[in-house]
Amino acid sequence: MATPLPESVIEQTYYLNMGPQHPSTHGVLRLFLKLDGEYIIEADPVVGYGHRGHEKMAESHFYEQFLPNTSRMDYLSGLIYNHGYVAALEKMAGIEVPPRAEYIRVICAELNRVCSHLLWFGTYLLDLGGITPFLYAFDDREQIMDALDRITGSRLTYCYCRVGGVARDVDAEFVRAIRAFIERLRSRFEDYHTLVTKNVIFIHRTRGVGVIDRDTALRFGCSGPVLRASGVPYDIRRAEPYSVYPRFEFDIPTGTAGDVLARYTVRLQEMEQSLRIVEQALEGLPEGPFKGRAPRKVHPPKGDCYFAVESARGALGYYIVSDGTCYPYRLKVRVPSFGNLQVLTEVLPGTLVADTVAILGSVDIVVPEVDR
Amino acid sequence: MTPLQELVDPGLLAQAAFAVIVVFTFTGALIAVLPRNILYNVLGLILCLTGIAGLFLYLGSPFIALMELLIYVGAICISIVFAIMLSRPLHLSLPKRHLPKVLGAGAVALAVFGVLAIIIFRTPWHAAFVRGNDWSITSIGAYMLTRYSLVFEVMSVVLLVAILGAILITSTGGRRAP
Amino acid sequence: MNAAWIQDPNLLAAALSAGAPLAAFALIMLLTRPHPRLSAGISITAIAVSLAGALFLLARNGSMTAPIQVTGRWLVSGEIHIPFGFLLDPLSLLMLAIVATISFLVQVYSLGYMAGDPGFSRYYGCQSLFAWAMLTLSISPTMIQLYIFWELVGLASYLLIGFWYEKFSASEAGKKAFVMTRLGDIAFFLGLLIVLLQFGNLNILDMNGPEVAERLSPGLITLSAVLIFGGVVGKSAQFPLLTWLPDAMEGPTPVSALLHSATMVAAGVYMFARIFPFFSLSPEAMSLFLAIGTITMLLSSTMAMVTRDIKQVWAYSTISQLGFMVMGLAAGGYAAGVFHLTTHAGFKALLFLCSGVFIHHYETNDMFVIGRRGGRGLLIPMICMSLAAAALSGLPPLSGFFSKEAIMGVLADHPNPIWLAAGLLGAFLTAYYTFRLIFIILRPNAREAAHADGHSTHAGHHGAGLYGLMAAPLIVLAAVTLGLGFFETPLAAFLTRAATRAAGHHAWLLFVAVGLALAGTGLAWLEFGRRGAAQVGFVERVPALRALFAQRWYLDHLYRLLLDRVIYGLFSNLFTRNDRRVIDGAIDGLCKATVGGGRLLAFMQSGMLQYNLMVIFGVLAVVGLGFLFFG
Amino acid sequence: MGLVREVILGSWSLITGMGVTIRRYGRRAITTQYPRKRLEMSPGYRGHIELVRFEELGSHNCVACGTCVRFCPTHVIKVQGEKPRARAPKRATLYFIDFSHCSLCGLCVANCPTRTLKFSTEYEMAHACRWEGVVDLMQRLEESA
Amino acid sequence: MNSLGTYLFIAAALFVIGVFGLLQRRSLIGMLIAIELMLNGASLNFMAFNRFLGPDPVIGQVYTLFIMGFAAAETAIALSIIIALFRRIRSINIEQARELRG
Amino acid sequence: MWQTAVDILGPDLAAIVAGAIGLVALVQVNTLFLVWLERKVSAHIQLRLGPMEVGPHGILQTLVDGVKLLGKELITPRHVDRKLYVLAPVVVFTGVLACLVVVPFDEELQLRDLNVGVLLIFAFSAFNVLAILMGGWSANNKYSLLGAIRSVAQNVAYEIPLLLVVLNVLLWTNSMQMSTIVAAQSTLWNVFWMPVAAVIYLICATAETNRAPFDIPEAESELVAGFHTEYSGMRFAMFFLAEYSNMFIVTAVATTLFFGGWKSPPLLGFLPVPGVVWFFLKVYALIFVIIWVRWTFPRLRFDQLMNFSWKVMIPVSLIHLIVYAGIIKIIR
Repeated sequence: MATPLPESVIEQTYYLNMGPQHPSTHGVLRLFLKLDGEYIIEADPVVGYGHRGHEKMAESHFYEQFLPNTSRMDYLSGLIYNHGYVAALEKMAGIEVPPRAEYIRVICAELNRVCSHLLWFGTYLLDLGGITPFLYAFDDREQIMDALDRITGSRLTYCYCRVGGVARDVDAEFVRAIRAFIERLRSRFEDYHTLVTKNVIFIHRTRGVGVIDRDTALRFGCSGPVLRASGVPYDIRRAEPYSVYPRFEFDIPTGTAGDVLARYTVRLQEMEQSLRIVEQALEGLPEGPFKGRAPRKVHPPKGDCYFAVESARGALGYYIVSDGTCYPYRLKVRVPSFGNLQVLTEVLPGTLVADTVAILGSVDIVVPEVDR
Repeated sequence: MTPLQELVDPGLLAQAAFAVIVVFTFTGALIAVLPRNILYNVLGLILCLTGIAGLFLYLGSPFIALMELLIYVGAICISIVFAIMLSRPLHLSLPKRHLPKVLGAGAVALAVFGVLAIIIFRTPWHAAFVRGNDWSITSIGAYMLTRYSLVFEVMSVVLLVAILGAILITSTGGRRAP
Repeated sequence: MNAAWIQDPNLLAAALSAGAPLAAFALIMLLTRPHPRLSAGISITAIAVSLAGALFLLARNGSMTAPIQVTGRWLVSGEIHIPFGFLLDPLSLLMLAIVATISFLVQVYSLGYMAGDPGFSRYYGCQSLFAWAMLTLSISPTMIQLYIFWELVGLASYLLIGFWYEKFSASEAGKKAFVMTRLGDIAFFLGLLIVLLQFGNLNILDMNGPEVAERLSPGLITLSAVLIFGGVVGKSAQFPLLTWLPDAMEGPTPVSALLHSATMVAAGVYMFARIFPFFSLSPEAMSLFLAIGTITMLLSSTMAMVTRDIKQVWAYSTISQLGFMVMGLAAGGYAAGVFHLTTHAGFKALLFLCSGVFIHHYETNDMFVIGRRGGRGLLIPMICMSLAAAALSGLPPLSGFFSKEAIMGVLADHPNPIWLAAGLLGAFLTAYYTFRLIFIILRPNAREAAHADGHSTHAGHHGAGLYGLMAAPLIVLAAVTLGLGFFETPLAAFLTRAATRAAGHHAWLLFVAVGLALAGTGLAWLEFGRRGAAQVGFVERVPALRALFAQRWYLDHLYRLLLDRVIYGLFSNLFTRNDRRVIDGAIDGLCKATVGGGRLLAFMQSGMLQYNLMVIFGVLAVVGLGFLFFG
Repeated sequence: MGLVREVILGSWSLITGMGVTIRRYGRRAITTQYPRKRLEMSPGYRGHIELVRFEELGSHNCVACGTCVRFCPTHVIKVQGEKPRARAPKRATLYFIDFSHCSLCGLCVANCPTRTLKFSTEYEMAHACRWEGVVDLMQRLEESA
Repeated sequence: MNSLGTYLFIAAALFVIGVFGLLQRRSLIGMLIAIELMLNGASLNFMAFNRFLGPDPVIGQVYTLFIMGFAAAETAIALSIIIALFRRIRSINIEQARELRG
Repeated sequence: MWQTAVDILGPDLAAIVAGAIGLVALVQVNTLFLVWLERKVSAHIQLRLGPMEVGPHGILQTLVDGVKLLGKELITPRHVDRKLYVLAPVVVFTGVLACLVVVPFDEELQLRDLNVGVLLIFAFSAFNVLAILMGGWSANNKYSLLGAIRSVAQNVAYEIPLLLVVLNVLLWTNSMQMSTIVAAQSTLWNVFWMPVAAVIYLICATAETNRAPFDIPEAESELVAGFHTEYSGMRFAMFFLAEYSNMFIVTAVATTLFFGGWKSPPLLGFLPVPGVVWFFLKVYALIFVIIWVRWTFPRLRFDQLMNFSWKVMIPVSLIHLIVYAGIIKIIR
C-alpha cells in the first residue's frame, strides 16, 4: 500500500532559478523564485556574480587612475559617473573648474542620460516581447554615440572628465550635430508614443503591475525614476544642486501610481527634460578654457567627502576618505541600482513570471553597478 | 497507368494498411494499460484512438474518424495530459503493482473475453432487410436535429453541467497566490 | 420560417410583451451590470413595453370569440410533438395584463426601495427574468411550456428571495421556497406525464376539450388531476406545503409584493384556472381541492393572528386568500376565483408596497415598533394601506368586497353548507387580523409608546425623491383597489364569454359576510384600537393556542420529524432497536449476529472499488456463460 | 460597454502601431554592411596609443621618462630608452603596449610631457591570441613612415 | 478484413483490455484511461453494426457521436473528481480512497 | 454510398506517392522561404538589411543555416525522458503533413479532396499540441514544462473561437469540402461577406501557431525558449519546420475559407495567371501580415491572453455565429 506523499511533494510549489544566465536578467543576476504555478511566492535576487572589487581597486590606484573604473560600473551612464567622481575630487581638493568645462560636462551627462534611457526603452520593450522599438531606439542612440564619440573618443566606457575640466574641447560640428539630434529625437517621440505608449498590449502589460508605493520606495532607499514614479519628486540635480544645473530650467517628472507604466512614463518625460537642459546649455555655452589649473596628481587634504550626482538610475554618491596622500584611503560608491534592486523582494511576490520580467526591466538594473 | 500500379494490387495494399492499423490499435491499447508511467498510458491511448479512427475510416465514415481525432485526441486526451502535468504529484507517485490484483484482473478479463468471443461466434448475424444508403453528413445532422434532438439537447446540457461541475469540484475558492 | 407572423399584430404584441423582459435580462446580465441606473432603465422600459403589449392585446381582443393559438415546432421525439407558442384567450390576456401591471409598478417602486443596493443591477436582471418567465407562463399553449416556465418562475423567485444572499436566513428561505415548491412540482410533473402518456398531447385547449373524458378513464383523470394539483399546492402554498411562503419574506419587500400578488403564488391558482375544465371532470378531486383550500385558509388566518412581523401578516393573508381562491375555483366558481385573483393582485401588491415604505423608513419589520415610532405619520402609505386592508377584509365598496362576495355566492351554491361556514369564519378572521395590524400601527399603545426611543424623528432621511418614487405606484394601485370591484360583471362576462353567472344571488349572504367582517374589525378595535387597549389579542391570552399559531401549527416540526424519522431513520432504526436489546442484555445471540452481519457488510463496503468491479465482471462472465450453455 | 469601447480603442492603437512600422519598411537601412563598407572614424576616436612623428625631428620625441608608465592604471606600457650619446637626452628605443588590457583612459596621452603620444584610429583589432594584442609602437611608427 | 466478425473481435479485445486495465490499475487516471478504451470498444461495435447490419447507416454514426460527447463530459468530471480526491487523500491510489472501511 | 478505405487511399498509388513527396518538398522549401521572408521583413521594418551574404539578398541563407543544423550534434540532456524526447519532433510533423493533404493549391492541384476536408485540418491540429506537450514535458526542464503548459492552454482556448468562425463559412457554403468552399467564392470572397470572421480567424490562427504577440509558449524573455529550450540540431529544426509549416497551413486555410482560394481577385480575372500563383500570392500576403504584426507588438501576458480568448474572442465569435446563422436562415 503506497504511503501518502510527503507534504513537500504535495505542495504545488517549486523553485526556479532565473539567471544568472537568462535572456532578461540584464547581466549576471540570479533571481531565485519560489513559484506556485506561474505565480511567484518568494523572490530572492542573488547578486555578486559580477563582483570586481572596484572600491578596493581604488585604494591601490591614485585618484586619477580610478577614472576609467568609474564608467565601467555603470556602463550605460559612464559620463555621469565620471562627472560625479571628478566633482567629488574637486570638492575635496578645492579645485576650480572653468565654466565652459562645467557646461560641457552637463551637456555630456544629459546626453548620456538620454542615451541610457533610450537603451532602457529599447531593452524594456524587448523584455515585453516587442523587438522593433529596440532597433528604433538604437537608431536614435547611435546619433548620440556618434556625437559623443567625436569629443570623448569612446562610445560606451567613457573616460572624458578630468580633474579641473574635461579631456577635449567641443567644436562647432558637435554643437550642430547635437542640435540636429534634439530636433530629430523630439519628432521621434511621436512615433514612440504611437508604437508603444498608446499600444493597448503595452498598457495592459504595464498598468498596475509591480506597484512600488511611496513608503516602500523610501524604505528600500530607491532613487531615480523608480522613486519619482512613486510620487517623490526627489532629484539630486534639484535637491542638492551641483555643477551648473541651477542655471537651467527643467522639470522633475513624477508619477503617482508607482507601477511599471509610471516608471516608463517618468523616463520618457525625463528624456524630454534632458533635451531641454542640453538645449539651454548649448545656448549658453561660454567661451574659455575647457580645463582649469589642476595639479598633475591630486593631493586632497586629510579628511573625507561625500558627493552625489543624479545618474540615469538615481542617486549616485562617492564617499572618499583621504589620508593626505595621492591614494584614497577608502572609496565607497553608493550606487542607485542596488537600492532599486532590493525592492524586488517586496514587489515580486504575487505576480506572474511574465510580470517578473516586466518589473525587473522597469527598475532598470545595471548588474555590474550592483555588484561593483 | 504506372508500373507501380501494376506491381501493387490496391486491394492488397488496403489490407496491409488495415493490418498496420489494427497493430497500431492494439499496441496503443496495451501501452495504455500496461506501463506504470501515466503519461505513457495516455500517449498509448492516443495511439490506440488514432488506430480506431483508421478503423472508422475502413467502416466507411471519414467524418466519424475525424471527429474521433478531434474530440478524443484533441480534447479528451489533451485534457488528461494537461491535468497530469499541471498537478505534479499525479505522475510523481506511481503506485506499485499488486500481483494478486493483476492476476485476478487478468483472469476476469480473459473470462469476459471468452464469453464475448463465444457470443460473437455463436450469434447468427442478420443484416437488416432494407438497408439505407445515405452516408452523408447532412443526414447525420438532420437526424441529430429531428429524431435525436432530445438526446442532442440532453447531451448539450450534460456537457454544460459537466463543465460547471468540474469547475466547482476543482476550484479552491479564489486565487492561489498569496 | 415565413414572415407572416410579423404582420399579425396580436402575435407581434404577444411576442414583444413576452420577449422584452428576456432581452432586458440578457442585456443587464451580459452588459450593463456595472451601471445600475442603466440596468434599471432597461428593465423598466422592457416591462413597460410588455405592459403596453398586454393592454393592447386586451383592448384588441376584448370581444374575442375563439382563442387564438399560434405554435411552432420545438421538439419532436418519436411520436410526441412538443410545440411552443402563444395561446391568447380571455384568461391568459387577463393574466398577462395583471402580471405586466404589477411587475411594472413594482419595478418603478423598487427604484426607490432598492436605491443604493450593491446588487441593484442584479436585482433588475432577476426582476426581468421573473417577468419574462411569468408572462410567458401566462400565454403558454401547452402544459409543457407552462411547466418549463413554471420552473423558471421558481428559479427566479429563488434568486429574488435569496437576493440578499449574504444573510443566512435569506439564502435559507430561498432554498426552502425552492425545495418545497419542487416537492409539489414532482407531483405536477408526474401528473403531466400520465396525461401525456395516456392522452398523447398536452395542449391546453385539447386538455380542456371534450376528448379527454373519452380517452382517459375517470380514475386516471382523478389521479392525474390530484397530481397536477400538487403543483398548485406547492406553488400557491396550499396545505400542507405552505410554510415556505412566510419565510420567503426574507427577500426585499417589492419582491414579496411581486411574489404574492401577481406572479409566483398566483401561478398556482392560474394553472388551476387554466385547465379548470380538466379538473372539473373529476368531482372527487374537486372536493379534495375544496377541502385543501379551506384548511389552508383557516390555518393561515390563525397564524396571522399572532405574528408581530408586518410582512408575515400579509404573507399569511396571502395564503389564506389563495386558499379562498382555490375554494372558489374548486366549488365551481371559475369566474369568481379568477376575479378574486385579479382583485387580490391589486390590493395585495398595494399592501406589500405600503409595508415596504414603512419597513424602508423605520428599518424594522415589527409592527409594534413601527407604530411606536409614528408609523401613522406617513400619510400616503397609511391611507393606502388602510384602504387595501379594508379591501382585504371585504368591506364595501372596495374591490375585495365584490370578489369575496362572488366566492361566497359560489360557496353558498354548494350543497354542503360547511364550506360556506368555513368561508364566513375566514372572512371574520381576515377582518380581525387585518385590522389588528392597522390599529397597532395607527394607535400605538400609550404605555408602550412611553418606551419609544427617539427614533420617531428618524423619518425623512431617505430623501423626498425616493419617497415620491415609492408613493406613485401606491396611488395607482389604490385607485385600482377602489375601482376594480365595479368591473365584476364585464370581467366575468369576458372570462366566461357568456353571462353564465345566473345562479342565485343570496342577498342574506351579503349582509352576513359584511357583518362578520365588521365584527372582526370591531373585535380588532376593541382589543387594539380602543384607547387604553392592552393590545393583546384574544388568542394571545391562551398560551397553548398562541404557541400553536405562532409555530404555524407545528408544520415545520412535522416536516423535520418526517425527514428525521422516515428518511434518516429508515436505515438506522433497525440498528437502534438492536442496540436497545443489547443493552437490555436479552438477546446475546442477536447481538453477535448483528455484529457479525455488520462485519460482513463492512467487508463488502471496503471501498475497494476494483474488487467490487472484479466481482461484477466475473459474475457477468459467469452469467453470460450460463445463458449460453443452459439458457 | 466599457469592454466594447476598450476593444475598439485597443484595436485602433494596434492599427496605428502597425502604421508606424510599415512606414519604416521602405526606408533606407541605417546599418552598414561592415566588411563591404568601412567606417570613417571621428578625429577624436581613441584607438590604442601611437607615437607622434614630429616633422622637425623626423621621428618621435619620446624621452622614456616613464610618466605614462606610472600613470597607466592597468600597467600596460613598457618603455625602454637609452642615450644615443653620452650627455644627450634619453630617447626611447622600445615602446610596447599590451592593448588587450588597455582601458583607453587617455591618462598617458594627457600627461605626456613631450606630447609625443596620440590615439590611433585603428579599430579592427581582432586577435586569435591574447599576445597579438601587444603592439610595438616603434615598429608601427617605422612602418607608417 | 471486410467482415463483421473481425471488427467485433477487435472491439471485444479493446473492451477487454479496458476491463483489464480498469481492474488492475491502482492509479485513478489509469482507470480513467481504461474506461476510455472500453468506450471506444463500444463505439467500434456501433460503427461495425452500422456498416454491416443496420437499416440506416446514419444511426450508428449518431450514436458514436453521442458516445464521444458523453466521454468528453465524463472525462471532465472524472478529472476534476480525481484532482479533488487527490487533494483530500493526498494520493491517486484508488486503494487509499476508502473511508468506508471499518 | 459509404466510402471505403480503398476509395480514400485511391487507386492511383503513384499519384499519392508523388503527392506525398511533393508535400514534403513543399514543407521544406516553403519553410526555407518563410524563414528568409521573416528575416528580411523584420530587417526592413527595423531599418536593417537582413541576410545579404549567401546568394542574392541572402536568399540561400536559410539553406545554409539548415545545413548547419543538420550537421550539428544532437544533444540529449541527461535527465530527459528519452523516448518522448526523441518522438516529439516526429509527432509534430505528422499533423503538418496530414493537414497539407487537403489544401487546394489549384483547381486540380490538391492531393485529396475529402468531403470533410476542413474537419481534417482541425482534427490533426491536435497533434501539434500533443508534440509540444511531449517535447516540453520530456525535456525535464521547468522552462520547457511551463512553455508546454502555456501552449496547450492557449491552443485549447483559441481553438474554440477559431472553430466557431469557421462554422460561419461552413454554414454559408454548406460544405466542408475545400474545393466546394473555393467554388462558392467565385463571385464574392467570403471576406467581404464576413470580414469580422476573417479577422477573428486570423487572430486565433496567430495564437494557434504561437506567433507573436501570442508567442507566450516560447516567450524568450521569460521562458528562455519555451518548450524547445532543450532541443538542438535537427530536432530543433523539426520544431522550427513545423512552426513555419503551421503558419503556412493556417494562412492557406484562411485563403481557402475567406479569400477565395486559387481564384483570382475580383476584377483581375482576365489575367492569364494560373490559380496556384494567386493562391501562393494570397498565402504569402497573409503571412506577411502575420510577420508584420509580430515585429510590431509586444507580447501579451499569459492571463491576459486567456482573458482575451474567453472574454472577447469566444463571445464575439458566438454572437457572430448566431447573427450570421440568422441572416443565412433569412436569406435562404
